Amino acid sequence: MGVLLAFLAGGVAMGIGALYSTGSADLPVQDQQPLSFSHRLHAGTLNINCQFCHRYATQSLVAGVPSMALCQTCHQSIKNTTPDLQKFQTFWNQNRPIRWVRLQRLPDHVYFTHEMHLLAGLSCTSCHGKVSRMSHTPRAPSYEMGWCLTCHQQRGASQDCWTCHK
Amino acid sequence: MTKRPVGWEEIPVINRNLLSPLQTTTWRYFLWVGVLGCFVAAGAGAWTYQIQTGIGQTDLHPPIFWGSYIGSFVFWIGVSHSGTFISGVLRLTNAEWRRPVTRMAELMTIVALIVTALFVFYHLGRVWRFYYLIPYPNQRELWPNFRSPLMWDATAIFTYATASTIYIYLPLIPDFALMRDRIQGWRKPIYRWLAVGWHGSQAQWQTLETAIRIITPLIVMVMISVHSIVGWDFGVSLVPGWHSTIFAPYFVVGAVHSGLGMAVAGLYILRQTYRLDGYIQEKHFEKLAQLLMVTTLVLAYLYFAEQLTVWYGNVPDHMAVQNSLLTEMYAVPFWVMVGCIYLLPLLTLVWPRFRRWPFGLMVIGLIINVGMYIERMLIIVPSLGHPRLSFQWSEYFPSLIEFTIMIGTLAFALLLYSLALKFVPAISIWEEKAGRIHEYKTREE
Amino acid sequence: MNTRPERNDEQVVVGLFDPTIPLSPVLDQLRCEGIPDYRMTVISPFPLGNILINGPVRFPLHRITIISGLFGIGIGVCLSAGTALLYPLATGGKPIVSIPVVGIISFETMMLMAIIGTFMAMMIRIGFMQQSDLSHFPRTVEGAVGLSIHLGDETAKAQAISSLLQKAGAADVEIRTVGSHFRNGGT
Amino acid sequence: MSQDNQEAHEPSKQPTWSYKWEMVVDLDRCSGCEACVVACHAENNIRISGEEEAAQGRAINWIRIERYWEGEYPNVKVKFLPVMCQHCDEAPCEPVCPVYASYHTPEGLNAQVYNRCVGVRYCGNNCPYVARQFNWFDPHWEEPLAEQLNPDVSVRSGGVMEKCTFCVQRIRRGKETAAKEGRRVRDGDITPACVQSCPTSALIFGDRNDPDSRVSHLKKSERGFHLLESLGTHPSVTYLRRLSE
Repeated sequence: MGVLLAFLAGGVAMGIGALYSTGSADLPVQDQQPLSFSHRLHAGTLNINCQFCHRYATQSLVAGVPSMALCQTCHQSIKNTTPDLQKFQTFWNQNRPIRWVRLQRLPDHVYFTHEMHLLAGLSCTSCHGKVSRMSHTPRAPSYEMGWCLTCHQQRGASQDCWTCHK
Repeated sequence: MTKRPVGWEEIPVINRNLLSPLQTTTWRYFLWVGVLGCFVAAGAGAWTYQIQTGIGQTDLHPPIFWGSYIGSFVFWIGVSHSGTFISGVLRLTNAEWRRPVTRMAELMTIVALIVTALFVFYHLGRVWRFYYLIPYPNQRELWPNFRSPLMWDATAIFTYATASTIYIYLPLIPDFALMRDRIQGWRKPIYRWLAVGWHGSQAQWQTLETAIRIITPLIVMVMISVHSIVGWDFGVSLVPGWHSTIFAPYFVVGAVHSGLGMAVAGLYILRQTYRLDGYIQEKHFEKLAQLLMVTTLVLAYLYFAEQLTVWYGNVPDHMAVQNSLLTEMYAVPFWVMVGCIYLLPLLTLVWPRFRRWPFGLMVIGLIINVGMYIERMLIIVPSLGHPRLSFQWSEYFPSLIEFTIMIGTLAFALLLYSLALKFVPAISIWEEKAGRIHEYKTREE
Repeated sequence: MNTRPERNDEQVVVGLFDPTIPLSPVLDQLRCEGIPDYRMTVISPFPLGNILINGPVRFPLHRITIISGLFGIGIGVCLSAGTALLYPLATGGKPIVSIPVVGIISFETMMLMAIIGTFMAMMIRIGFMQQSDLSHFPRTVEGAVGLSIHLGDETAKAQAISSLLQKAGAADVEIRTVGSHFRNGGT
Repeated sequence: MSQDNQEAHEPSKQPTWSYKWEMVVDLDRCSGCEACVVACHAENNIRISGEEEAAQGRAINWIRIERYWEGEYPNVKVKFLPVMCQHCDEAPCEPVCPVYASYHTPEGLNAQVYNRCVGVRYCGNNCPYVARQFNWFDPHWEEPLAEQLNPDVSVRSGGVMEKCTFCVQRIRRGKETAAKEGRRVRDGDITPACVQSCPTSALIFGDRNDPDSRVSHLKKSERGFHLLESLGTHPSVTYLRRLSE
């Protein structure tokens, strides 16, 4: 009797939990980019500097996603051999933006500036990993507070809460 | 009414009488539990609604950031002092008459502490982040701030809850062993587990009694510290009307006052429900009434001392609070409170005949608790409502959601208590037996 | 200390007494018969008050209380002072390690640990004293005081002891053989 | 790849300056126009409470103009008193927070970390200035108002305490600009929204550690006083008494 009740309660709890979590979890499907852009090709094989595309990193909070015009500087002289490149051309021709899925996210209550971190001498790979070896950029592991703190402690940066929280 | 037998032959009778509530359940009990369940469900619904929509479902607003939940928190932790005081202090002083009273009061302690903890959660603005208050190593590398009186409170209440659970469990072990032998069905394995192989050998009795003897003074100290700290939650702040050195002792005595009131009321109700007249006698009520008289006088003395100091000092910030109590906004609840917790008990309990009238004492016990509930609110609201910058003066009355949650929680407390009575005997069986034999032997000599 | 019998067919004499009968003379007689204290167990439904049998060595429970209390102080200091030092954040002019706070928190953790320590020690102790199921007489529940004597190797004494108990006023005397079938409550 | 090779791991060589932010409120200049209140709301993503909640006393204002009336009509005199968080050096609100959501920054600011706050609201009780405000419900902005939220300030969820930060986002930006140029923040570089919008310049903000800053000079004025000075909270806001009295 007791066991039965426990199972029943557990089942109800699981059901409610499953219903509740629907839509809130990050599923791999949601990380599907409209185009399969390869960092390995661009940053690795072609050895393009990160800041060639993410040009605002040294001057602002965000690193920025390159505009399609920037892509076009190279891609206008590259033949559309692969389906993805053709898709890219279609976007460009139709004057539509590519809706990239944002994979690197910080919560709203965190103040982070790329500018100050680059100024302090950090490189992109310190936080983003070796993207030059990733053909598919994965969702960034959550940048947890302890992870930030460890680096701040090691490098003698400020550990005041209001440095990073707003 | 059970006839009270004499001598050791009465032991089987004691077993039968005190175990019968656990073995037989009437339809009235189910009805009672059902009704309580409805109230609890209403309270739970109200709380869920409050969590989903926001703590704004209360009537709180600046500068009154604390209200009925904290008031109830203080009240319930006061009620929890019934058990510890009665069984701790009386065990410490070896008062023989405590025997039939201790278990009921200790159960009250546990239930009240659970309810107390609930009110902390009702109160939190973001209750889903409650784990920020728990000290554990985490990746954020942040710990709670132990400089905050609220953390003292959390530590003290955790200690108190753990200690009280142990303290009620210790004298229950022999009773669990008894129930393991006497009660069949699904409860038997639980009792077997809880009785930890108790068989009543002298060595076991010796160990148990030593443990009780050691823990009793410790838990009395914990009890005093817990309510002192609750008092300091207010006392250490800057708020006019709170910032007072008298708060710690005042809160401790106040807690014992309402705890005793609740114990008297509970005792009467249990005695009537389970026909325990043979065990809970008029002399027990009389002793409790005497204790109540003492707490009434001490509390009145402390309260007078506090109010006199404020009045004579005549500091405007503090006078604003006192005036609002004595003559202005909160005068009605204030004078009702004075009547409930000081005047009425004083006027009635001075009569020796009244002190032997269980029903009257129950009424007084309940009135004291109503008064103490009001008193807890009156400590919080008028003080917060009169901050030093008079532009911000404000008033407060609990909202419907708050009332629903408070009533639901009261029902929850009663429900827990009623359920517990089906699991543990309301009177400590072995202590009752020991008391009878002690009485028998002393009579022989 | 623990008298759980090694062999399966050990004999035990059990006497059930009216609790008003003083047991110490009976125990003295048994001692004269050459039964050592550790073979005797007195079982009662409530504490008898005076210690009848020089059974197990006195248990220094208070020492455990003190030690665990001191340990609790350590925890309290670690929590209130240690965690504040780990990530020092200034608040309202209060020092990072504030002595009254350390005092209050240490007091609470001291009490917590002292009580838990005492409780655990007591539980372990009671658990260890769980002898053979034989020493469990449901009839003590009805108010009788039980006296059981484990005979060990001296099985021959069984009759003598049983009559001794009867003469001393036992309401009921029983000679039991310890076996596995006594496991559940011994009836 | 070019970036990998240039990994630099020596600690940053930025020199650090110590600041102590202070504000001066010249009561003689305050006309009670409440422009500061509006500016503060816009800058700091303060929740819109609405009529009903305002009537309940729940309208959130990080800065408010308290009005005190003197005399009987028609001989009435009104006094305005702008009150915001006083950023006390010995703030009563800070030590009572059980989770360090409220603490003191090295620059003398009284900080509130919203994401740490669990909403026990003790800080609100213990603030003698009633400067702390609480989010009783989740915030909501009608479209397209949500588009004008300041990205540098987090939007506080329900159940969180909040209060004036001296526009810490502006302070932070000012410090970053100065750090990039390798210099100290100059007086006037940073202006909180209220200071910026005050038409009569009744509010002045600056760094007290800079002896030449305007606040350092004004603080020495014989008109200067602190609100509820007797409580010993050592506020960072100095009021200048009205001249007409």
